[in-house]
Amino acid sequence: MADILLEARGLRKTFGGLVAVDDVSLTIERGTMHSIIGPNGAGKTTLFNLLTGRYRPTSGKVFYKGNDITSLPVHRRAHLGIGRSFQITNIFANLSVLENARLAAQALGKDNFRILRRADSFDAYTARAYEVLELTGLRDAASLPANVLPHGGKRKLELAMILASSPDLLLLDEPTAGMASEQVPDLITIIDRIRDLGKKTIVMVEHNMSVVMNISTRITVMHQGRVLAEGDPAQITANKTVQSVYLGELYDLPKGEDA
Amino acid sequence: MSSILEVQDIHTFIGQFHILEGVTVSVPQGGITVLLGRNGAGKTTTLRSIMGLRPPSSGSILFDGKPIHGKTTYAIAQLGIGYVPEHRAIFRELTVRENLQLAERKRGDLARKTEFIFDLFPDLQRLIDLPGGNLSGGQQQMLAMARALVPDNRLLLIDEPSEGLAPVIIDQLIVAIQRLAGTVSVLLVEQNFRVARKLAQDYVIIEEGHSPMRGTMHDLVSDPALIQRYLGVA
Amino acid sequence: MAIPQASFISRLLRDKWFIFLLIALVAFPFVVGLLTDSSPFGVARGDRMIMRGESVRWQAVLIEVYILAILAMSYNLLFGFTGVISFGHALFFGTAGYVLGLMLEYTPLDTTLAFGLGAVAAIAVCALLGLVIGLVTLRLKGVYFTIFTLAVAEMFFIFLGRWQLTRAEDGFAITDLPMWIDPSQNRISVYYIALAAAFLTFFFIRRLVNSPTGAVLKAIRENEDRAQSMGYNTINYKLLSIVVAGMLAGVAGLLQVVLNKKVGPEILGIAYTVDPLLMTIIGGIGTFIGPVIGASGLHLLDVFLRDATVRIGGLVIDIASIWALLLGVIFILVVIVFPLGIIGTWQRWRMKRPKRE
Amino acid sequence: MVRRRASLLAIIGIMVFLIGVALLNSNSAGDFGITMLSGLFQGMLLFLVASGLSIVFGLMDVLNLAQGSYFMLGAYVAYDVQHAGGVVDLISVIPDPNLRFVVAVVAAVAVGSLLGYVLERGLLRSLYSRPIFQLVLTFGVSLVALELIKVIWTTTPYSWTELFGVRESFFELFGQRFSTYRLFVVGMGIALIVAIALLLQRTRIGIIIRAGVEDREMVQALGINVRAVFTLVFTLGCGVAALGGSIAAPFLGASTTLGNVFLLQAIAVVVLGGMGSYAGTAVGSLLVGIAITVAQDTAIGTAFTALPSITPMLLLVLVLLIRPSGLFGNSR
Repeated sequence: MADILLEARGLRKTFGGLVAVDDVSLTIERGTMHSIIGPNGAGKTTLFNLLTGRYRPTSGKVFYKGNDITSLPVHRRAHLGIGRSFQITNIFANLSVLENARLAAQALGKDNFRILRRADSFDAYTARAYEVLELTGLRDAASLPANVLPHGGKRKLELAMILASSPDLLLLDEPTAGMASEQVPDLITIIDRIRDLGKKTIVMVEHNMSVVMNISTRITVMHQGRVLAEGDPAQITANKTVQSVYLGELYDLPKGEDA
Repeated sequence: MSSILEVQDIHTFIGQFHILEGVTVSVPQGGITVLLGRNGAGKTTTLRSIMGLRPPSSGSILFDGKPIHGKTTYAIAQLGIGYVPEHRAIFRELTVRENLQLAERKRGDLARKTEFIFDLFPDLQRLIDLPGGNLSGGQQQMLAMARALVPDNRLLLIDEPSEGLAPVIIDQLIVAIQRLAGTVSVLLVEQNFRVARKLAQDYVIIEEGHSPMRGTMHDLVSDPALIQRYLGVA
Repeated sequence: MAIPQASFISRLLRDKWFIFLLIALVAFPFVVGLLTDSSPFGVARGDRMIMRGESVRWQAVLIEVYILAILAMSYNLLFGFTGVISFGHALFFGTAGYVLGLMLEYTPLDTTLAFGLGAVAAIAVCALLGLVIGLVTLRLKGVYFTIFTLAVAEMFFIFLGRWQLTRAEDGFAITDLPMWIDPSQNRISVYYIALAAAFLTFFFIRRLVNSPTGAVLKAIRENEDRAQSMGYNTINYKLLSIVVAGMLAGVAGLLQVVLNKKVGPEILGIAYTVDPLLMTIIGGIGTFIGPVIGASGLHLLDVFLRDATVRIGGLVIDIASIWALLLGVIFILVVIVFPLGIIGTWQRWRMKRPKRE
Repeated sequence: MVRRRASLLAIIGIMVFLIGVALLNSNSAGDFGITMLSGLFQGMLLFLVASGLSIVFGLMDVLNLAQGSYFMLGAYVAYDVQHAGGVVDLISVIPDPNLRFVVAVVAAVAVGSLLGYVLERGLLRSLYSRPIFQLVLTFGVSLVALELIKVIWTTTPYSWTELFGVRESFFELFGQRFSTYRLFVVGMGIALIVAIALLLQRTRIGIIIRAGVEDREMVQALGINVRAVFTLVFTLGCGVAALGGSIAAPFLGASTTLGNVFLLQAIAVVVLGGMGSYAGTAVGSLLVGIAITVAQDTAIGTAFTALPSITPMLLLVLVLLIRPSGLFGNSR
């Protein structure tokens, strides 16, 4: 069997009367670029939050490297090597770009309670921060306050911050959300680079189909809280059910059916 | 045909993000116009801008020929615009009846409309004294629609009514909205193309804060290349 | 990495204006003494000293400024750098004072020993209080935390105001202070101790905030959820911030009790929460020097206006009698129209101007 | 549901404990009766401050730290109107003390409501985008209010000397003399609990308030001017607090410490009841009121007068340890 890094078994999550995620099982193999897609309200973000630990599932379990992590809090998962990005840009707005990245770099180190040394004298973290800023093309912006970055820059900073802690598994929540289309290829390149560089495993929720089709090695399609289909990009593109979920009966049209 | 709603080149910021960079939409009297486009394109923001929840920084919004941009949300609603937001925004602690009562703009609105509403959404009758939070997703959507019908609204802004609903329920909703056609005008946001196609006569495509394409639904349906370009899977 | 300890001194020296300020403040008692022809040590009468003359009077004023500055800086560590609003800061200030006072007046120990033990015990108690409050309130968010601190502080205030052992609301005078730190005998040494404490607090807080830990504190202020998802157990950092701020407020409380030679429930009163809050807001939340400016400004204003009167037509208003009212009004005005404070507004203004290289 | 049960058990547990202590301390049924009635009295006064605090917080997310000041203000205004030699002197105009008391209460409510309106419209409104500063602002307002009261009425506490009908009448319970006025206050409190509950459950304003607690934006989108409702609720909350102060004045007099004491106790009530929960506030008021009275009557309480004052905080700490969001709070 393939090397499974993350596994979800029978995940279910309800909010009040609403079933957001209904009996979802999912395996993520090491080294894959696995996208989760589906129309709005399909339960992607909820599933994502279950994987990252922000929500506890109503039932079901999550395994990471074979260990049950269902009830581990968010910060403990980070220590196991799971990094996540947010759909809404979620950076420390009033800190500098460098400080944002360095916070991420030092997070898993042992120096967080060294209260009497200047943070910038810890060369290893600073170097790591510059490294990830370099990788994401933000090196020149290092000294700016993060909130003056353009939107695309903030999304890149998000990526840099996840990278800085060298996670094995990256969970990206709509990395291109709200980005202008001309910036998207840039971001794809960065994501590609990240994967090649560190043999990382990436799980991504994304709406931009060109991004998904371009870089995914595996795709899971969700619909109404359940997994509708899974496969590589070619299989998914060819899948009629998936098409109808996304576009309704559009592809039936040439056959003359009408409402 | 005259338009009940004319949105002209509005620009809207959220914080420092320029979300709408010139959106133009019109809804003909008694017609249904659908906003199509990918997630994050600015469809919901367009509705919220019209409603005054995210006031546009420039551009104009005319309702019945009179400008409504710059007015407060409640004043806009009182002109006869009903809003059915994404995720329904049902008051979970209030009963179905109270949810409907809240929407009254004049005393007696609800009494006058009860029959009409129950006829449209028969389920609600049975649920009338249940807290909104106990309703299923589909029932909540019905309630959200019903709430917008309690006062005599002439325009409904409906955001993603089919989201997260089972096909059977969606069909019920389609029937309900179709029955409203003629008496009220609708500006709809819908990702489900099947639903959009069944309901709307006109479409506007929203992409990255712009509205690059508009036309009749009939023309859109006969142009797969266009669909592919703006809405396609790959 | 075998660097950087040398950098402390070099960095210090880089802040030239700070060095000037320090020198000016060190020289202050003597300068005032020269200008007003009074001795900075007071007047000798037999083998006792009488604290008379302009120099010693102004020393007392500045000691109070240093105390309030320490209190405000410690408050700012919580409020400005960690984003935690406490309405119970007086708790630490007053408790430290009480511990020292009780140690000096109610134990049979030798005075110097009692003072030393008392000071250490006071700071330890503050740390412990911070720890306990922090642990109890870990699960409380935002406004719940604020209220909890207010409730606990008020509880101590009421308690010590009624406790017969501490002479209830009258409090008790400290009669037995070591000679070298007795402000009625040796005020200048108290002056230098307070000055040193204020400067050390400033550098300590700046160091802490600029350290890796400080970066996490600021991260919590900006976005606690995000800090957690990066792997920080944010609770520990908030706890640290509460404990450190509490201990520093305790230092201020010790100095206050030494200066006034009196312990009473008023040092636990709401005023010692309001003052640092106000000073921080006026000076600039989340800036290093803001609280210091707020503290000096407000206290000096208080001193200058204390005896002033204002005539409006036939109405003569004695400023002292409405000082608290005035403060309250300033408070409200600042909150509404000037929320960034003096330093914050200045920084914002400077940032908006084009940078010159 | 499990959580509800835990809360119910906590409430019953605390009540049983308090009643047990009260019984142990009583020499007779009359003693016990008086303790309980005093507790009810205290609880009702607390409710009058806490109800406004709680509803305003639920609807507007504003914790009004000036709420205690309105209580204090109510006490001062009522005292002033009733007695000779104050800011207004009504003795010659309305010689009947009973009627004057009614006027005093009405005046207190009017002044409280008016100043509540001024605070919301004039100051708070500009801060809705900066929630932290709202807290800080109301705190500042409470300081100014205190100082203004000192300027107008000096710092000397007043004790109520003018007597009127109910204030002077007593009744007997198991051989103990009992003030009818306390019973009157308890009655007022219960009437208000019911009235506010009816307002919330049965009226359109009530529906708007409950809906506004959940989702203000949607309420607006339905065509309702939420800001106006905020103003109304805030004004009412301040008016009710002033009412509390005015009817407490014949017992407590008027003093500059009233505001803080009642604010802190009310905050304890609101937090331990669960912020924004009306039922929680009502139950919390009763629990805290009775706890304070029981603490006063115990041997430690008599010997050590700080105990009753500390009791609300102790109870608060206890409840928060069991239920971090209070008895009826939703742990969102």
